[in-house]
Order: sequence, then C-alpha cells, then structure tokens
Amino acid sequence: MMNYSETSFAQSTTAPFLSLEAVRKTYPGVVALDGFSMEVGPGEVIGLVGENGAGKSTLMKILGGVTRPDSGTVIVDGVAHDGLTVEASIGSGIAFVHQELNLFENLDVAANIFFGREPLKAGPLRLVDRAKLRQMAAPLLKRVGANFSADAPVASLSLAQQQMVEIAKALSIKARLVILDEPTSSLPIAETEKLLDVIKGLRAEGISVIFISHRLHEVERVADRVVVLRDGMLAGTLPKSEINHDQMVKLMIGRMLKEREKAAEAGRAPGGVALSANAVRTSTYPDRPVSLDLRRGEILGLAGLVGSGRTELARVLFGIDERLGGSVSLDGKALNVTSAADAVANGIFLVPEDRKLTGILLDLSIAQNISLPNLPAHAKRSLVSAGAELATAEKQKKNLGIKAPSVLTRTGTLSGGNQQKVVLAKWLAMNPKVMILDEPTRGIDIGAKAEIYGLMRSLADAGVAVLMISSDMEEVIGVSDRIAVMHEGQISGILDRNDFSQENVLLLAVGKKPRLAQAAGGAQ
Amino acid sequence: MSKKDLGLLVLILVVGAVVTAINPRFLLPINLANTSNLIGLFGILSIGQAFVIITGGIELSVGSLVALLGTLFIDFIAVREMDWPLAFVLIIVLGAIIGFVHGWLITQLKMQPFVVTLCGLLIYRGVARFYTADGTAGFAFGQNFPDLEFLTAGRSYGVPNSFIALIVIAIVMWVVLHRSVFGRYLYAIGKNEEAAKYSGIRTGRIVIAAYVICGVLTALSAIYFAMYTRSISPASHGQFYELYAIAAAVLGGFSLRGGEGSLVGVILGTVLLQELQNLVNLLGIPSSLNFAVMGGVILIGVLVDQQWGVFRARRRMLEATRRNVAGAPAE
Amino acid sequence: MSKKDLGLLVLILVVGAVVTAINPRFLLPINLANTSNLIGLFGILSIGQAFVIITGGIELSVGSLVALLGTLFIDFIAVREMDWPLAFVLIIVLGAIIGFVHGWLITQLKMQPFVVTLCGLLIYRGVARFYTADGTAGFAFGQNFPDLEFLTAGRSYGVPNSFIALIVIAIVMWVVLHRSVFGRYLYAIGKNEEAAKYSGIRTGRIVIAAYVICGVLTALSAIYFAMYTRSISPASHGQFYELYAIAAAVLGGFSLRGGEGSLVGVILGTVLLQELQNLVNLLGIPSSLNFAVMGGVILIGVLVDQQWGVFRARRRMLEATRRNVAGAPAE
Amino acid sequence: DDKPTLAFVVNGASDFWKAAEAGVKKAQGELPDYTLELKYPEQSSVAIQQRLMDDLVTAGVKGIMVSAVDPKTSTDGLNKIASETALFTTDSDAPQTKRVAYIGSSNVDAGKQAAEIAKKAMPDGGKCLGFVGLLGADNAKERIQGMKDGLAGSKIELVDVRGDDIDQARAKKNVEDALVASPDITCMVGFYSYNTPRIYEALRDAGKLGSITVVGFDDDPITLGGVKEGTVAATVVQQPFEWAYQGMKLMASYLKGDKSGIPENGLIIVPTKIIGKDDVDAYAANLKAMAGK
Ligand SMILES: Nc1ncnc2c1ncn2[C@@H]1O[C@H](COP(=O)(O)OP(=O)(O)OP(=O)(O)O)[C@@H](O)[C@H]1O
Ligand SMILES: Nc1ncnc2c1ncn2[C@@H]1O[C@H](COP(=O)(O)OP(=O)(O)OP(=O)(O)O)[C@@H](O)[C@H]1O
Ligand SMILES: O[C@@H]1[C@@H](O)[C@H](O)OC[C@H]1O
Ligand SMILES: [Mg+2]
Ligand SMILES: [Mg+2]
Repeated sequence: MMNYSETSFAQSTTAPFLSLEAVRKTYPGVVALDGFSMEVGPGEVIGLVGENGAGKSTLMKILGGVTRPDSGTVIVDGVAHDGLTVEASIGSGIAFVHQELNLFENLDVAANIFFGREPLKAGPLRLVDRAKLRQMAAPLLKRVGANFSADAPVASLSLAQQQMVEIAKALSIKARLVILDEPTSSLPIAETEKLLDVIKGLRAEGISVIFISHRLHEVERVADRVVVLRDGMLAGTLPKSEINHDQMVKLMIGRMLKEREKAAEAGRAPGGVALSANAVRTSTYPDRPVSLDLRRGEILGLAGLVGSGRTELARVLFGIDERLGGSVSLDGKALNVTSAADAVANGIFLVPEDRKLTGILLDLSIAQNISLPNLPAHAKRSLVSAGAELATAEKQKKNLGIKAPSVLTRTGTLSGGNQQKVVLAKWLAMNPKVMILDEPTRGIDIGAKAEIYGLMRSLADAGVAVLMISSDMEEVIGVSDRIAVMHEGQISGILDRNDFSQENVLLLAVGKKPRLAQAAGGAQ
Repeated sequence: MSKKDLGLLVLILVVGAVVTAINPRFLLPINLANTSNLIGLFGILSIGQAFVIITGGIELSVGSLVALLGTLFIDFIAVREMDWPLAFVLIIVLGAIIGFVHGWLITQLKMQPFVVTLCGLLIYRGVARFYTADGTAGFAFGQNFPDLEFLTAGRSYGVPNSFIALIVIAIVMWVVLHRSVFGRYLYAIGKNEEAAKYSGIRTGRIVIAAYVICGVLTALSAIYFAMYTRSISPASHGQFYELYAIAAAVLGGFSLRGGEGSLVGVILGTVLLQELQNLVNLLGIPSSLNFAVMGGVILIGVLVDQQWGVFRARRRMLEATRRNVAGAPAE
Repeated sequence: MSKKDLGLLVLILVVGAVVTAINPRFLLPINLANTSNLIGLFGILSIGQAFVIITGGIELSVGSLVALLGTLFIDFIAVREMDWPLAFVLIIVLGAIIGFVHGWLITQLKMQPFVVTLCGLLIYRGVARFYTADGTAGFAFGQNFPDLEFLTAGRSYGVPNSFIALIVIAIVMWVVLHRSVFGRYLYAIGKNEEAAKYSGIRTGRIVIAAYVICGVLTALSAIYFAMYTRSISPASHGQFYELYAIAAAVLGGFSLRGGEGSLVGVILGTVLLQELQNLVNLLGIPSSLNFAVMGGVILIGVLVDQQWGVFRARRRMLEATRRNVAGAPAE
Repeated sequence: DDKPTLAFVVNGASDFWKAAEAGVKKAQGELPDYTLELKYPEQSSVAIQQRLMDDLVTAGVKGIMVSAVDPKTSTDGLNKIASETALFTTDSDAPQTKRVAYIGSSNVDAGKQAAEIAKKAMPDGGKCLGFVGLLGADNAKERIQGMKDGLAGSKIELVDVRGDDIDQARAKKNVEDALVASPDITCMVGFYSYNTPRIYEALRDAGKLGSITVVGFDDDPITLGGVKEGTVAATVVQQPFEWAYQGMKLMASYLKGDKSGIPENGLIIVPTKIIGKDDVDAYAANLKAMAGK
C-alpha cells in the first residue's frame, strides 16, 4: 500500500485548504473510515474513487458537518476541528452536493438554491427579498446549462434537472471547496460535459473540488490528483500523470478487471420478438407514439438525453403508469398490462431507476425482499414457509455473490452495489421473459458493475429479452446488442452493432441522422 | 414474543402487583372476569385498528361506527324484531361495506386516511343521532335473547365469552398478520408502498382489505358493546373509542408511520389500558383523573421504550468502538 | 390568492347565497356579528394548528388545552382575584411552555407528534377536571371586568373585537408564513426535514417554534372562549375543537403530510365550517345532523378539489393526444 | 309562514327529553298560532348551546325555554338572549338572570326524595354508592346534596359518587368495579336517567339483584321494569312532559301579554314524584298515552 505522505506533500507548495488527519468513523459493526488522512490544495480538483461502501460518502458527510467522526482532526483553512457542524462547514466555505438529492419539491428553484441563505429585506422582520432571489439565481442556472427557469417548482423537474439545481446550489455559495458526491450518476452525456466544464471553471477561479464518481473516465478527465479509498483506508493517491482507468481500478479493488472484454462479448443470435410495443403513448409525451420490438436473447440498450422519456416508457410497459394509446404484445399475443402485478404475472420485470424508493424495501431482510414478488410460491395454504423463503434467498445470494453476513440481514445496511444485486435477485428467482433495467448500474462501483453486466449477459443467453436503459455511454455501447435511442419521447433510431459509436448515439439523441457504416442501411 | 412485548407484559404485571398490594380484591375472579370482558370488547376493536395502522393508515371513525352499528343492531332486533342472526350478519356486512368505502376512497381516489375517517367520525354519529332522533336505542324491560346474550355477555367456566372471542380472533389474526402472505404484504406496504407496488403487489386491494377487516371487527365489537350496555345514546356512545384503540396499538409498539407492530403487542396494550381504568375505580382515585392516568402512562411507556432503545443502540455502538480501538494496533 | 383558496371562497359565497335565499335573516348584522365572533375564536385556534400541520405534525391536545387554560384563566381572575393583564400573560406563557414541551418531546426525544399530543389530550382535560374537582369554573354573579370584556367579547362599530383580533393575527401570521425566512423553513421542513438539516437549518428549533406558536395561539383562543362562555365545565368544554381546527386546515388545503397550505386557506376553512354550523341552526335542520353536514361538506370539498385536479390533468393530456393524432400523418 | 316560533332547548341528547318532545307536541295542538320546536345541541357544552340560542334569536324565535348546561355561570349569555326574546328556564334554574320564570323540578327536593326511598327500603341503615354522568353538572350536584341532606341523621350514608362522562360502557363498568372494590355496599343510586338501568344490568349479571337496594332517578323502561319487579326500590321521576306542555303554553300567553301565570318569585315547581311498585303500572300507562299522541 502506498503511503499517503509521500505523494501528497510532494505536491503542495502552498498551504492546503483542507486537511484530514487520522479520521475514524464507526457504525455498529462497521468501520466506515479507519484513520484516513488526505489534503486538498487551493484550486485543486481531487477525484475520490473507491468501491461501494469504501467510505466516500461518510467522509464527505464529515466534511459537510452532517456526521461527526469518532476521532481524528479536520483542518479547514488552518483551523482545526474535531468535528464540524453544518454551520461551521458552510461558514468555512465548503459547498456540498449530496449523493442523495436534498431538494424541497414544494419550493421553487431559486428558493432551493439559496435555501438557508436567503437575501433579506431591510428591517428586523427577516423577510425574504424575493425579487433579489430570482435575480441571483438566473446566472447560476445559466452556468450549469439549465433549460428551466428560476421560479419553476422543483416538483416539475426531472431527476437530472434536479441534480442541476443541486449543482447550482453548491455554486451559489462563495465556496472555497465544492464537494460533488456522484453528481453525474443520473446526468446524461451532454449535461455531464457541462458539469465537467463547470469543474474546470472552478479550478481556474482557485476553488478546490472533490469529485466523487464511479464513472472513472470522467475522473480521468478532470482530476488533478486521484485519491483512492478502500475499506475506509487510503489505498493510494495518483498524481495527474498516473491517472488512468486501470491504475484506479487496481487500487480500488486490488486487482485488474476484465470487465470491458466480458461486457463486449457478443451475444448469440437473438430469437424472435418477445415484447412488442406498437404506437404506445405515455402521459409525459401523449403526442409521441413509441414503437419498439424487443427480441428474446438480446440486450437492447435504450439511450437518450435527460427527460427523453425512457423511464416513462419503462413504467408504462411495467404497468405502473397508464398507457394512453397503442398496444403491447408479448410473444405475439396481445397484452393488457394495467398494473405492475399484471406485468409480473406475465414475466415482465423492472429494475427501477430509484433503488431506495422503489427497488427494495430497506427495512426488510434480503430474504424477504427476494421472496416478495413471488410469495405465493413460497407459501402453503397462504402461509409463508420460512424454509422455502430462505432456500431461495441462499441460492440467489450464492449465484449473485451478494456480500452480506446472512440472508436475514436488513437490506438497508448493504452497500449500493449489493442492494442492486438484491433487486436483481428477486426477479432472477422467478422466470423472467422480459427484463427491463433502468440505469442498472447507477452509483455502482466498477467491480459490481462488471458482475451486473455478466448477469445481464447470462440472462440474455438464457433467452430472456433484456431492455437496458442507461445514460452511461460506455455502458450502452459496451453491453448492448442493439441500441435504440430516444429523442423527445420517440425512438429516433436503432443502431446495429457495427454502427455503434458515441457520435451516432449522440446524433440520434438530439434528433439528427446518424452516420451509418453502410450508407444504404438507413436508420429506422 | 418480542422484547417490546415482554417489556409491556412486565409493566402490566408490575402495575397489577402494586394494585393487588393496595387492594387485594383486584385479583378476585369476579374482577378479573369483569375486566377481561372489557378487554375482549376493546381488544377486538383495537385489532381492527391495528390492521389499518400497519398499512400506515388510521381509522378515526371507529367510535362513531360503534355508535351507529350498535344503534342499528339494537333497533333491528328490539324494534324491528328481526331474527338476531340475520341482524348480526347484516351489521357485519355493513361494517365490511363501510370499511370497503373507506379503503376505496383512500386507495382509488387517493384521499388521506385521516381526512376520510375524520369525515366518517362526523357523519356516522350524525346519522345515528338522526336515526334515533337524538333518543336512545335500547331493549324494553324483559326483552331477552338468551342465545345472543350468552354469546356476547355470558360466561363459560367463569370466563367471559367476549374474552374467549377475543382470544379466538387474536389467534386467527396473529396467523394472518405474522404468518400469511397477506400479512407480509401489509408490512411491506406499511414500510414502503411504492416499492411494494413495484414488486408486483396489488397494494390497493391489500389496503382495502385492511380497512374491510377493521370495519368487520369494529362491527363485531359494536354488537358486543351494544349487548354490554344494552342501551345506546348515539350522541355519546363509543365517543373516543378510536383513541382507546389507537392508544392500545401505539402502546403495543405500532408506529403510526406504518410497517411496525405485533398482534401480541396490541392485545397487551388493551390489557394495560383496561387495567388502568380498573385501577382508578379500585383504588378510589377520582374519576376525573381517569383519562389523565391513561395519558400519563402511555406517554411514559412510549418514552421509556424509546429511550431504552436509544440507550441500547448507543451502548452497542460504544462497545463496538471500544472493541475496534482495542483491536486497531493489531492490524 | 391561489386557485384552491378561490374555489373555497366561491363555495362559501354560494352556500351563503343559498341560505340567504331560504332565510334572509342570515344577512342580519346581528347574525353576521355572532358568526364572525365564532370565526374569530376558531380562526385563532386553527391558525395555530396550521403552523404545526405545515411541519408535518399534528396537535391533538388543542381542545383539552382550551379547557385547561380557560379554567385556569377564570380561576385566576374570578377566584384568586389576580389582575387580569397578569393572568392573561400567565396563560399565554403557559401555552408557550406547553407548546415548547410538546416540540421538545417531538424533536429531541423523537416521539411521534400524534402520540405526544394524544397524551396531552388525555392529560390536560384530566388535570382541568381535577383542578375544579369536576366542577365548573365561572364568574360569580355581578363579577365584571369591563376592559377585558370589551377586548374579548365587545364590538367596535358592530364588528366583534375577537374577529378584529383574528384579522390582525392573520395578517401577522401571513407575513410570517409566506414572506419570512422562518415561514420558508417551515415549508421546507414539512416537505423534507433531512434536507433542511443538511442545509444547516436547526430544524429542531424551527419545529419547536411552530409548537410554541400553536401553544400561544391556543392559549389566546382559550381566553377568548372562556370570556365567550364565561363558564367552563372542564369535562366537556372545548371537546373536539382539535378536530374543528384540523378540519379547517385540511379544507383550506393543508396536507397532513406537511409542507402544503396557505394562511388564507385556513381562514376560509374556518369561515366555511362556521357558516355550516350557522346554516344548520338557521334552516332548522335537526342539530343531530350538524356534524354529519360538516363531515359531508369536508369530504365532498376535499374530493372535488382533488378530482378536479386529476380531471384537468387528464383533459390536458387527452387534448395533447388528439392534437397529435390529427397531426401524425404529416410526420 | 309568519307564525311566531317558540323553542324548547335541551341540555343534551337523551331519551329523557322524549317526554318533553311529547309535551311540546301536545302544546302545539292547542297553540295553532305558534310554531313550536324542540332543539338538541350537538354536545352538552355551554359554547355550543349558547351558539344554538344565538342562532335561534337570529332566525326570529320569539321565546326560548332552556335547560341550560351550566346556568350558574352563564348569566351574561342568558341575559343576552333574555334581552332579545322571552327567556324561560327549565330543568335547572338560573335565578340571577333576567329570565321570566323557571318551570321544572327542584333537584334538591328530588335528592331528598331519593333519600326517603333509601330510608324506607333500608330501615336498618346501609352504605350507598352513587353513579352519575357529569359529576360537575348542577343538577347532579344538587341531587347529591339533596340526598345527603335527606340522609342526615339516619344510619344510611352516601359514601362516594362515580362519574362516567355519559359513556354507558363506563357507567356499567363503574358498577361492576364498585361491586368488587366495596363489598360492603348495600345500596346503589343512579342519579342520571341511564345510570339506574346500568346498575340494574350489572347487578343482574353479578346475580345480586334484590340483595342490593337500588334507588333510581327518572323513568327509563328498565328502571320502571325493575321497580315493578321489586328489584329497584323506587324511582324519583321528574315531569319533563309537564315542563314542556305547561311551559310552552305559559310562554305563548306571556307573549300575548297575559302575565297572570307567572308567580311572584318566578318559580313554577312541577313536583318530582316517587314511583314505587304500586304506582308503576299507572305511571307507565300514562307515559305511553302521552308519547302515543
Ligand atoms: N448510517 C449508517 N449506519 C450504518 N452503517 C453505515 C451508515 N452509513 C454508512 N454506513 C456504512 O459505512 C460504510 C461506508 O459507507 P459510505 O456511504 O461512506 O460508502 P461510499 O463509499 O459512499 O459507497 P457508495 O459508492 O456506494 O456511495 C458502508 O459499509 C456502509 O454500510
Ligand atoms: N417523477 C417525475 N415527476 C415529474 N416529472 C417527471 C418524473 N419523472 C419524469 N418526469 C418528466 O418526464 C419526462 C420524461 O422523463 P423520463 O424519466 O421518462 O426520461 P428519461 O429519458 O428516463 O430521463 P431521465 O434520465 O431523466 O430518467 C422528463 O422531462 C421529466 O420532466
Ligand atoms: O339533564 C338530564 C337529567 O335531568 C336526567 O336526570 O338525566 C339526563 C340528563 O340529560
Ligand atoms: Mg456514497
Ligand atoms: Mg430515467
């Protein structure tokens, strides 16, 4: 293991803005941070990477004053604290974009951006100066590339747009250090580019940035230095010259990964059409009919810009949202799905975008989560058989390599990647015909990602039709057999393997024609 | 039995021991029978409430329903001279229908449980009062229904049949809540309704079923209450019974946020509440303090339970830290 | 004024017009004065409740507090012969302390608002009854407090001073809720308490402040109620007032989940409820139906409001579909 | 129609007032020029009753006869009504107000009659326990006081009175608990109309009917049945029918300017009666006849 002092002191010519010394934080049964130390210089962009559960968010929460460390010191701008409070953190110029979104749906965008720091009218009444508030918000929104106005209610924004508000909020603080905890996890490519530009701009202004991401290529592009966390300890730091994908992975998980090769393995020849959507209309784009054929044994990637309607399509196919028109058929037979229960009964399963809200029940055990969609099969005369339930769970735990003390462990205590595996496990324990995965690797570390890609491939190999919605360009290109691209609620084109390229996906995503290998081919 | 339930049981026994020490007549068979009769009545009501609370809902119309359904039952058999088994079935069906309507408004029209059942609270009592023109529904002197009276107000081997009914219902409902597929769904919905829906559960139907169960059990207890008082002034009968039922569930470890609580807990909660009422009378405490004693004990009970949980969690954490600190150099 | 508030206002005017058509005495100055006096009393209470509901909490002890604080107030000035301004201040401070304790239990000891205030409901009434030994607190014959009486029960230019007090309080509270930083924090906490905490807001203090405001306004209205009835039987005084206050807030667009509602809404909700009560008496509807009418109107009001929203959303969607089906061939 | 309205406002919903309703009805038959009505407040609370009367005045009611929830302390509110309409009181008086007259029982006398029943039934003395709805209400307090006065000097003692807030389940449980807590009790008194039937039933369930002396108030059918059976010693009945019937007629003539029916002291006491085993049949028949109209 590398020694931190070697690398960090070598670089800092000026005094660091922030330094952490031997910070330790434990939760019952877990050491989240184990004597961790690091420094951040002024105007330095630190890429912070590590597996799920390595302790990244814990570290950031300590810097944000949300959690207190058990021991260790945080020195901000020369002032030592044994634990920051939220106020002290904000006061010392630390701005924070949390991993979980923290917006108020009932307030408008401007109110959210300046929440807790509202401009006040003169007088002792502490009244909010609302005109000034809007005026101050506008330039920030422009800077993050927002396409919505300052007085839009946050409830009307998509997940990605909300993430932009979060970023604007961090920028609004006259910050000396901006912490971004997986800010891109639901941002598609164009918005991600904007964000990377913003980070570069901050550096130019002498503002420090800590950038946490599981998308290592993004880290590669902006970081001046990469800090790798493993099991709550510093696994090493990489100076600018040594930052590359393989190095990071090696430090993160202690070995090299063959994830790309594995994902790229071509599938077998796909079978017949399993799920067919014909002129389906969704409530977000009621005027845009969508038609799509999904074949047995293929992984069909579904790409598109933020708000292009992919999630909505998945929700309609899964029966959560109402289908406003068109028809759907499964294996050639017309299908009328009006609830998730109908979809499940027909073997159509969804791994949703928002794991914590809709994917799993954090308070239930792993075994209870896995059996939930298929309880009657684990019951005799309507009474749940604990034995059958445990057997299924043990089998899935083994198959998927879920890391947990036991299948009776509360799911909420697992790291993100393992939680995601539990979501997969509950469907794999049944017999999927069609598996829809919405951002299946959002916030998942690179090791777990590879395992999930492997699982998707073996599902396809077993004849399941897989629809994978993803905003991660590498993933879409690396994993799919075909790629469908959505643009403003409609399928703008479908690419075959030999036409796969980042450029083509992007062209279709903005509604333009792709450049195809065989000019005769033509997009659909 | 969970730790929480055990704690409650200990509290019940301690209170019982103290009362016995002051007035040994507390343990007389007749007193135990009287109190267990009311435990039966309120217990059935509270189990119904518990099924709704577990889904994260609430049923505030319970007291008014006890008044309305009780009034109708007595009116059916005493005035309209209907056969009591027919009237019995009618009332139960009516309870189920009302529960269904509540569940339907809540799940299909997306109204808040608090609002729907608050309106129920206002409406049902009004209807009952209108039905009797603000009078009383009661039996004429000497009007007797031996079978019905035996089943509702009678005793078998000294044990009130209402208490036996509670035990039977509790056993059945324990299995339903803690062992059946339906019960698992209820907990899942209470914890996270969205996620349950995404797992393919027809959450609407399950929630409606919970309200129907509550309606049926409320109707049943309405009949028991009617046969106990044998006379009903709709303006006041059953007033605040929803609070008794909710309090029993909360004492028994149910969270009003849903997804938590055990059937044993709600029964023990009911037992404690009735023990407290009994105590007020047996120890000659002014009746005015009846409610205050109840409120005080609930507050302290919930507080102690919660702080005890916090304390244990803290201790566990400290221990973990200590262990880790001790182990650190070895790494 | 929001669309929701406007809808409520229209409903109030329509109901008023219908009642006037049937019984023109509805518009007599004396009737308007009587009704607006009660609007003043209940309005102050409901604004307090609204501040708690906006945080996602609930205050069930309001009715019992009206009884306890009213009893104490009358006892202080009539029996203990305290100067009324001193008694007034004492009662307000007591309301603030009780609100503080509730807020403290809820935010610091993490108890559920429903549980804390339910216990309050039981305890305070018990204490009030015990204090008067289940008797009545009232003024002796001829005991008069001209200034106090003018301020609480008097009229200025025919307008009840209680109503004027409500208007003043409403304006102040409107500014606090809708224009001040504190108000903004209340909305934020109601929607997402965690996020507010992460933004460096001391959410605990804000929530406690909301309960203190509720306690103070409840204490104030308790004094008004006491001076209105001039006599208090703690066993029944103020019973169910928490339901009135909650109903006014819910009618006025507040969500019991927190983070939603406007001050104008809660005032209009109070006006509608009092109008309904007035109507029942004026049109000679049996009083037994009073509550039923109230329940029915709340249910229908909330339902229509909600379904109207759903209906508009659906129509907008369908229109968009139609537009495009027509346009489709052009693609 | 423009006929002047007279209202009879009771103190709370109870079957007790059904007889008054019958009285109002009978009076209506004899007063075709008036509209008579009987009003129940939604709850037995001062504020709600005050509100009801305010609204009645607004609606143009010419005269109100009220059983005030808490007359002693409602002076101002009642005076306000009295200034706008002819106000009479019934059931419990408010002598300090500007009411025209009181028509009703004397609750103190009723309590004394209860004492008489007890003394007659238990010549060797005994220990009594009372049960009542609202311990704080005036009529309850006066009856209890009257009974205590009446028992003074005898070997009978009224040991305690338990309240139930008009919750009938609690009313019955209170009796059951009393049987356990105080085995030496030899007599029970039901002060409110529904208390006696609850005592009757709890005693029947415990097999103690007949071995404990029951003193009743009012004429609930169960109470009258118990009297007839001999298990209730006797009951003190009030005459709400008469209050209503005579009261409405009195009010009508008063409004027409005929004040001859109003006595000097403003008190029209309709005496309470003791109904024992011998009178019960006649009384019940009379009751039926009145209600049957
Ligand atoms: N509130 C908590 N209670 C118990 N354990 C916790 C808590 N928060 C974090 N942990 C544990 O601490 C460890 C570090 O978690 P942390 O959230 O910092 O990981 P991370 O590096 O941000 O992972 P990810 O990439 O999945 O976001 C994990 O094992 C996690 O389970
Ligand atoms: N929960 C929601 N609440 C409100 N609007 C939503 C919600 N989810 C999606 N939308 C809206 O629907 C549109 C389509 O969103 P959808 O989520 O289907 O797109 P997507 O292609 O999956 O993009 P994303 O990356 O945002 O998930 C978006 O413009 C967004 O405004
Ligand atoms: O006031 C009434 C009282 O006189 C009667 O005895 O019981 C019922 C009460 O409502
Ligand atoms: Mg994290
Ligand atoms: Mg999406």
